[in-house]
Amino acid sequence: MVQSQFTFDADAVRQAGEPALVVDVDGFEGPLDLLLALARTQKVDLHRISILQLAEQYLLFVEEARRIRLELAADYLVMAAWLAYLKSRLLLPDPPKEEGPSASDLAADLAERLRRLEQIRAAAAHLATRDRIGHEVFARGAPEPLQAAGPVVYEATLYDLLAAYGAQRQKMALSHVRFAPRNVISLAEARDRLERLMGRLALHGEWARLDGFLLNWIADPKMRATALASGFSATLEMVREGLIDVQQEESFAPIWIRSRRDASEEGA
Amino acid sequence: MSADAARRPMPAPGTLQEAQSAPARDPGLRLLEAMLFAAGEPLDEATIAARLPEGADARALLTALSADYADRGFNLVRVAGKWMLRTAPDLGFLLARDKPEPRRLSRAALETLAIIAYHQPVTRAEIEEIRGVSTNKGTLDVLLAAGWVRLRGRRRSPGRPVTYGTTETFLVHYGLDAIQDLPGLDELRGTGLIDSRVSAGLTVPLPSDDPGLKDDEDPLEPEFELSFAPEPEGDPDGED
Amino acid sequence: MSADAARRPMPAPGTLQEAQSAPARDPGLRLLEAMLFAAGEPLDEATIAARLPEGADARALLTALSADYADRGFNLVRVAGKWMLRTAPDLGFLLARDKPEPRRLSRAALETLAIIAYHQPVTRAEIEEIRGVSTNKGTLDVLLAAGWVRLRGRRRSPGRPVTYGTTETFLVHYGLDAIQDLPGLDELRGTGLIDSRVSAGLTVPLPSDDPGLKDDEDPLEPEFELSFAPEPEGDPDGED
Repeated sequence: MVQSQFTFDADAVRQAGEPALVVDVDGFEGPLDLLLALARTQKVDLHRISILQLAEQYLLFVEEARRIRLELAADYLVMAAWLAYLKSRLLLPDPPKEEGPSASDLAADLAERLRRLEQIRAAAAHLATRDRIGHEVFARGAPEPLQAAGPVVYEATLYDLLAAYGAQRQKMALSHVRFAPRNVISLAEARDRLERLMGRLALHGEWARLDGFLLNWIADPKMRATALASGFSATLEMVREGLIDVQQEESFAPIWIRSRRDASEEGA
Repeated sequence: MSADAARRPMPAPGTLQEAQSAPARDPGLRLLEAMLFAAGEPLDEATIAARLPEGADARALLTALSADYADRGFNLVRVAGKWMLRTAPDLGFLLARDKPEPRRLSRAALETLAIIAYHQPVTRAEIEEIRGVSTNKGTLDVLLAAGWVRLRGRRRSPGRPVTYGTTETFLVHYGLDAIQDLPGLDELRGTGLIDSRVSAGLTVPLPSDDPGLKDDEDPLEPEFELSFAPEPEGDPDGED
Repeated sequence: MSADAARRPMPAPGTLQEAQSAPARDPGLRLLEAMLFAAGEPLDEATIAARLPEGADARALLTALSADYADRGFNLVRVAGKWMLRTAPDLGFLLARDKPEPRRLSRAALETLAIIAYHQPVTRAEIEEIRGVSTNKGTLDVLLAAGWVRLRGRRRSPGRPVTYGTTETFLVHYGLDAIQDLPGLDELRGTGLIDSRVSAGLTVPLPSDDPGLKDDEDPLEPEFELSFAPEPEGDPDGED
């Protein structure tokens, strides 16, 4: 409902037998609010209020508003229609076997709604009288956030501590560190080993896989690359010297080696 | 009893010094007043106790501090079940002189707030029924943005309307220790129109802001809770 | 003069109540303290005087209030010619200065703590020698404030530098039964914390936190022990 449709500020609506009721239309918040204001003119509590009288007052107000061509919002007119119906019901005896609530029930419901609104008005008025932060009472102007809990608690585990110590001591020790020699299989070492293995192989005169050899005497997996490289170089050297045959079926296929010396030579 | 005595109601035996100098202030009291002063916001007893030395009696210290500050320019008060320091109400008009005039709540917003406070959980339709007028969206937005009102859940009824309730901020702002500290609706007889007799058919709600959902309430969808507290649209005090 | 008298230096005639209740606090003092409490910034004397009732002696009230709050958890202090209520400096640990909890120890602090643990009693110069970098004062302050490190004494050497050692709190926090439970070099190697390749010239001392002073240690001056646990200055975790 748009309150600003009301384009005039005040009007006087004279009630039968009542002093002039000065109505500030802008001040009303809908038909129930208007009804409550009208009810106040009866100066009785809402249990004893005459709903019939109230309905008549309301209808008179709406009539007056129309007379001066006040554009009334739709819900005021809906309420007027409902009150006109209620008024007729209240004036006539209830028809027998009427469906729905009786006229007095309807009147009691309306009185009840007015009473609830009145209560909330009082509750709102009470809220308005309370001391409010920033109005009547003030909180600290420059609050400082508190620590989450008590004095600072630092998170650090023993592991953090030891890791920091180890890393730090190590860092400083590096200034006079001797690197352990890298473990590589030298060419000479590889050939030496290869020749010793070939001796056994020669007895059979058969092909054997080079990497098979190497794996047999290299336990540490980290050493395999250097063993393979040095071992292959040693193989090539031995081929050049006519000591062994080497064959590979295709790229990256296993390398096979065979001694060229036969058993008789060996025995000689 | 002197104010001085009131300030230190529980001198630990042996800590009292001779009267030639001011006795040292109880360390627990100092710590307590410092944390309440610094925080500026209400602190609950658990939070306070966690920052006090082991074995300190938070409740006793709070009681002592409350008495200590009773006659000062700011007092220790209980709001929303927590404790906070705030200026004395009688000085409000003197202090407010220097502060910018706070916005006044519109009548519609104040009534809506009162309805939510007393009848929570309450839907918008129920608010409108009580007020007898449709509620401008801006009205609820003002209350949501101020942090006084929150979306509680959804009523298990056709259309699953959102239910509204009040917040802790509401209690703090209005200086209420609990929502039940609001006077009963029947006690409020602003204009004398409300009958003092308790009406048989009418049950006046005892306000409750119990965060637990009621039987006829469902939880909000999570994404709805995230989009909580919308910005007020247009003139926040604009009205119906 | 008692603190009570200081708090009410100028009882206005006629405002004193009977002694059965606490004497009323001076209205000027009440307003002043409320004003300072609610102020968002330090207030200068002219501003304060303008907000006090006509004829009130702002300077006298400020002096009285300053004495009044001297032993409290927050004090009235003059900063840059203006007045403000501020949390007592020794209670600063209550306040969140920078980062939210819980904090991680900086790497520098961890290293320093470890060196103190293993090499105690150790001077700052010795820590720096081991770490190879100069130590930010804040680093040691953090460890002191955490209660893990204490000032042990003074080394009997030129400049008489302070020696540092660990505390019982340190042992408790790190779950150590005794400082000797810290792993030695072999164990550090075994767990990979020290690479066995680089540990050739490395020695790790057998730690000892024996509270008795060593032969080359002198006791601290008593007043130095009282000023223990300084506030962290600036960024306590800022480092090297």
